[in-house]
Amino acid sequence: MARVGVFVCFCGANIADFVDVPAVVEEVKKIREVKYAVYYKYMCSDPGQQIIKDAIAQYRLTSVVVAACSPRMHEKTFRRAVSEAGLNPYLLEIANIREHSSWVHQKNKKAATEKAGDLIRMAVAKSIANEQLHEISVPVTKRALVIGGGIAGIQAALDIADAHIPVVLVERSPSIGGRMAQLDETFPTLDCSQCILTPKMVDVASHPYIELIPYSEVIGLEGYVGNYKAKIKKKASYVNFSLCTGCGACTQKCPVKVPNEFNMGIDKRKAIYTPFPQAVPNKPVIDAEHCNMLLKGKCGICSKVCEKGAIDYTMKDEVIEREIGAVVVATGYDLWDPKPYEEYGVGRFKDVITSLEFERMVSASGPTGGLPIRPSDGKVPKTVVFIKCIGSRDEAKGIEYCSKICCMYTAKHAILLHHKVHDSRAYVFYMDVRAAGKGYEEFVKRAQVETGTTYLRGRVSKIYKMGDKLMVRGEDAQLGQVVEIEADMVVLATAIIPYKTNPALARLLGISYDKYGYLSEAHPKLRPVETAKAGIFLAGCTQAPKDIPDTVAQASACAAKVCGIFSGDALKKDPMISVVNPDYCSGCQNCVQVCPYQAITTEEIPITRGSKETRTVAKINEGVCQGCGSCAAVCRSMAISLKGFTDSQIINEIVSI
Amino acid sequence: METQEKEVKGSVQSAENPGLTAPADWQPVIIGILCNWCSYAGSDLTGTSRIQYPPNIRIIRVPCSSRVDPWFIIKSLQATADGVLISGCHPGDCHYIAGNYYARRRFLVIKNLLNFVGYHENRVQFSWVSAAEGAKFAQVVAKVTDDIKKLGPLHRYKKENF
Amino acid sequence: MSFSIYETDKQGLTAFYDAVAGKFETYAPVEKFGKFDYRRITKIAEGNPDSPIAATMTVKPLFFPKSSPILKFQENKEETLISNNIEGDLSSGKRVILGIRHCDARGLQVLDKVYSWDFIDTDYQKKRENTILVSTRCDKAGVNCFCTSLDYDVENSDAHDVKIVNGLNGKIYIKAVTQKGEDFLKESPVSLKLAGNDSDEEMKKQYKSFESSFRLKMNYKEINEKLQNKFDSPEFETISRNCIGCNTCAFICPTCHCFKISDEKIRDTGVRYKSYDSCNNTYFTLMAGGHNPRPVKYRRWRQRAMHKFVYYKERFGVNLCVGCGHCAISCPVNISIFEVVNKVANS
Amino acid sequence: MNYTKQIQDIASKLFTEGKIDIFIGYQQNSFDDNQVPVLITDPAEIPKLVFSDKSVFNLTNYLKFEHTKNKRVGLVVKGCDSRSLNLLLTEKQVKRENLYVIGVCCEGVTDDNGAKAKNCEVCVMPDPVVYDEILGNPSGKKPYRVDPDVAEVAKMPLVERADYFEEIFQNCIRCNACRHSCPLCYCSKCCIDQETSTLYNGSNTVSSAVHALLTWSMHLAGRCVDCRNCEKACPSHLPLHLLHKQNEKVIFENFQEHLSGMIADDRGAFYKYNQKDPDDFIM
Repeated sequence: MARVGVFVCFCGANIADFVDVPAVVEEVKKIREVKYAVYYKYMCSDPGQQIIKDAIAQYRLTSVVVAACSPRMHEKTFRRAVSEAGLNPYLLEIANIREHSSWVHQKNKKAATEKAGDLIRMAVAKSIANEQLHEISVPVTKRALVIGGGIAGIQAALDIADAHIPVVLVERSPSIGGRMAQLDETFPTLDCSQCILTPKMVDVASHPYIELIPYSEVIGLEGYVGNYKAKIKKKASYVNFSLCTGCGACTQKCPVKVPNEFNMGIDKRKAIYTPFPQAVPNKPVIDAEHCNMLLKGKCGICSKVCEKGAIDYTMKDEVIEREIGAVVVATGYDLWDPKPYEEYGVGRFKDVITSLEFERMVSASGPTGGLPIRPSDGKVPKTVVFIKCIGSRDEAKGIEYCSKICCMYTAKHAILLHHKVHDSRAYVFYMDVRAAGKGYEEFVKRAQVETGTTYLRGRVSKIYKMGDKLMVRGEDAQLGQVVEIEADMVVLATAIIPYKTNPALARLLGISYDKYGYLSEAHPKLRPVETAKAGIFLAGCTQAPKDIPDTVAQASACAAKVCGIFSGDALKKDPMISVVNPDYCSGCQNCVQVCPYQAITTEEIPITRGSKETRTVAKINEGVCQGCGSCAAVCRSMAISLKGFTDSQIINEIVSI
Repeated sequence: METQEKEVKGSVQSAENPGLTAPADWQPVIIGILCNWCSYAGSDLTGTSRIQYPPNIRIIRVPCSSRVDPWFIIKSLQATADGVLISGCHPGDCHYIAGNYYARRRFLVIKNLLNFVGYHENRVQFSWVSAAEGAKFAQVVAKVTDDIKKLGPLHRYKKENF
Repeated sequence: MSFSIYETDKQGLTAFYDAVAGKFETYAPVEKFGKFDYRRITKIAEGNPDSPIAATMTVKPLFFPKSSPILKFQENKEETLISNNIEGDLSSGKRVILGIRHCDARGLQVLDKVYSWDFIDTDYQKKRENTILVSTRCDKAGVNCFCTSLDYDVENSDAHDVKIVNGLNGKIYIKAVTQKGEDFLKESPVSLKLAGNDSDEEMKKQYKSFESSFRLKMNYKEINEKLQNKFDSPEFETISRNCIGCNTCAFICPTCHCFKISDEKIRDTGVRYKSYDSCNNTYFTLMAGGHNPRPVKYRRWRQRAMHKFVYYKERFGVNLCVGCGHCAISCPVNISIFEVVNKVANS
Repeated sequence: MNYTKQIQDIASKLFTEGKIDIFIGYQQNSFDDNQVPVLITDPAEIPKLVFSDKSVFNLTNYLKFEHTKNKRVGLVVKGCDSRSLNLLLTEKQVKRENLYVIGVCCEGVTDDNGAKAKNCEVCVMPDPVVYDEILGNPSGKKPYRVDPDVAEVAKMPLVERADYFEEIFQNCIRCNACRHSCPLCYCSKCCIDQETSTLYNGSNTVSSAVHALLTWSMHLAGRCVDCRNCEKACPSHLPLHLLHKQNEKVIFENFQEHLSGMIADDRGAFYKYNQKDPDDFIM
């Protein structure tokens, strides 16, 4: 028979002032299973815990009820105390008589006392049905997968690898570097983006703990935290990287010219190409969509010029598998297509360009050698109008959210313009200037004061052409006047959006995403890098728009989380998860349907012991189950029970009142 | 609470069995089943904020509203409860992604079924209370307690011979 | 010993019934959801003593209810207090049941054996002692009836206390069959007219006409003997195939008496119930430790048929089946115990 | 609706071709004009098979028993029966490849008294939704109608309704025939028979009947196909369909007109959700 000890806390005056604790103890002592009941000023204190430990030994208690504050507060403390006394920690139940009684019935001591008694009675009844549970230990494969080789992926990979944990870094394009490699200088310090990024890229390539798999995509992920198996598709590059020296002869001789996506299509690249000079790995790939040899079987020049014989036109896509323990998703962002802004002449006026195009122009390594030029006539623009919030904060045409970085990069662009073209004049149309961040407000001030950029609060209503000039008509809301600016060039600060492939990736990984396609974090405030699926973390703009420092910080946070998972040989998991009784399971698989974590699979078991015929029953994957109990509630034959909240425990509580 | 201390004359009639009454100062027993992550945390916040509510509710903690089997409601009503309150996370806020969406469907059906077989519709009530809504939790409990006090003691389909 | 016979007519009988219902705690078949079961009445118009057999539940629940509290307990710190007095359970006063059939009454007689063997069920005994059974002789057999083919004399059965026979001549005869019945009729609240000398003859005539209306007939002795060697008959398997295992037959059988014991507890008070159970239930024979001697349907069917026609007879000298046909009527797939035993015996 | 000849022919063809081990159909009752199920393993018994508007019982109920599990079975289904078959297939209780299904386009069956059965009055799908062979001409899906009995009971004032249902629960003897006759109650051990349940509701009292019947109807909510096997099996003649039809009504009206078993792989209303489900009943 159960032997329950009840320990009622005064919590100083918090409980004792509003609940007649000694009376409650006397009442509780009348319960048959209660072998010991006592009160103390602070149960959570060391002497308080000692009382519990002593009583467990002295009265051979089989379960313990602590009547004190919320279990969300001190359940762990008391579990530890119980466990130190040699009792299984899950034989502890907490009766929440502070938050649920003394603090909320301060004007009615009699009722509060009665209620405290009932709450303890319920906890005692529940504890009688408690079972010994043991922390689940899940073996861990100590290897991390980082999806995306932008700054987020690079940072996460380096941080994890520096902790001597192997990392598999998968990048979909031929080189890592991502969006940051396309930037000229970065706000608010105006240091050169490439200068700070490329050393990190080289580190990745040479790191003994990083396996870099470029030009590849993750196409499958099975398993659960600590025990994932990833399928990675290596796209055919038609260049044998182990032979290629990266001399560049092939790219020079290739006759096919294709718009260069790295430079936003401002110039051309070849069909065999490296995305940019500092690419890592610095090996070319053949663009199968444009290569004459692959399309028509004619040409083969690159193969002829390659001294190493590294060109292999017969190469096929290859699928490889890696066993990993955790995943960092860092797929970055895409740019919103400003086409809906027809009144700005997008697509009609060549000199209306996007901010990233401008960025490439002012980049020293860019297609124009660092000088902004008008795409229409190649002239250097003197008057440039920057328009912010293109797509951002625009429910009608674009998206509802703020893209967060546009205010800052537009200020940067104004400054860069001034640096490159000293006699230029910049105008910025804005809705708000959002410059929250270290040195950010000062940076915007610098753009306004040092470079004399005119900030106009208001929306541009129309852009039209007058001669070779662009007439920008807008409203200066502060003056309440319509202004019209004769501009040489207009730069649109387009919004950033998640990649279109994000939802597919999320489904593949088994995580959720929001209505825009950003991957969802487990909790917006307290778990911003975790996803709802254990062992999968988010870094950078795949989760929400953010700037480089935030991205790097989140990537390092991911690395810390991953290192945390890998800190032991096995993962410890809360044992309050579901369990199937195969005798009662009829194999209808409704639980499989409702499980939010795909934690339930099926297995075949013999119909009776030793029988050859089998039947299908549900099986719960301990590593994946989070213990929500959805399956237990839909299981009609009650074959599934949720440990810690079993039907008998809850029904015991119900009938004990 | 003030309402309790007010003296009410006469007696309370049971809504389902008008012949059966209870003394005017009768206090109902209400079972509250709360999800751990939102409503239980919300009820804790009610406590830490010292917001007062009627003392009739007895709270049971479950991990998620989707853990609530309609059984629990039926059994509560068979045993001592005069009413049941079930509370979970707001739709979309479920700690376990979508548990409360599944639960909501069952709740609607069981609520209607119980009413159909003769329980007053206010005997079983549901609410979404987030971890931040300590004040809302107090309001919900006050409303449920008030409703059930008006309904009087539950006699219909109670366990016999007790 | 011969008891008095009275004669009356339709109005007279109604008056008699009404008087009884007014004086005693009286039960009669009352219609509910298209079938009749025995309920408390105060006027005969509330019930129908001539209810068709096919739609009438048996009288068993009035002696052995579907669920009866047998004790109440209160757990204290050190001990469990048990009280046997459960309110409203035992009927202390005299009860009269009107409109039962002789098969029902025979069922009680068969049940008496098991209730007064080994353990004397005082609750049951008391109910039996306090009850006067007033039966109505059927005019015509039901399609599933075979009471006349069994091991008891339907015509001269003494299972009931008073029998009422609708004579073919239009007269209604009320005959006391036991001393209890004789006394009951003597104290009748309405005066009854003693029947003429032809009454015995008229009742015999009615019985002849009743007997000739049976669809089902068998030779009980032969069947009983044959069955004793048919434990391994493959016919049980074939028969049980159609059975959906619904337990209905056992629950409405006038002689099935298996029960289960269950406790219900709220807080520290509890009630122990004795409730119907059925051998057709898969888990009926499941033992602690997991062994189940009757895990498949045909074994449960074998138990049912053999218990009804062989085992009980061996032990108590009476056949457990009384031939009322209720099981066949209620069976959703119309399996008749009559067909089952015949098929098995002749296999 | 007399397909005796066709069904006998198909059954005999199936046995000759060795496609089935067992055939489930209807046979004439020996003493009245009603029909009962028959399970045939021997082709010689084929002449027993009949089919008419008296073929009432939902034969898919037999698919849960040991003697049909993992056997190749031929069976006859009407519209409602085929919906329960659909659910059994979705819930992986039978393998489609083991079945040969003769679907009958149902014109409505009759009850014991020869009148049109009450569930046929509110039938939404008289045509089979799963079949290998179809008999008769499909008449298409019918519009959903609220069961008139449910509407009538729902109109009663609360106390009257409670009294009415108390009478039902009072008359329940808890033989569990309703459960055993239901094709969708196939659990290896019903929750009602398990300890967590019997500890508090082991007796056959009114409250235990409430518990058993409400739990049962909740387990069938969004799954019940209204074949009314339960009602036919109930020895107390209880109007059990009231519970199921009430749930069906709530589900149909609130959850995107869900009707159980109409399409393959639809597990029922409780195993899916819509973010726009009614929320106004929740505070």
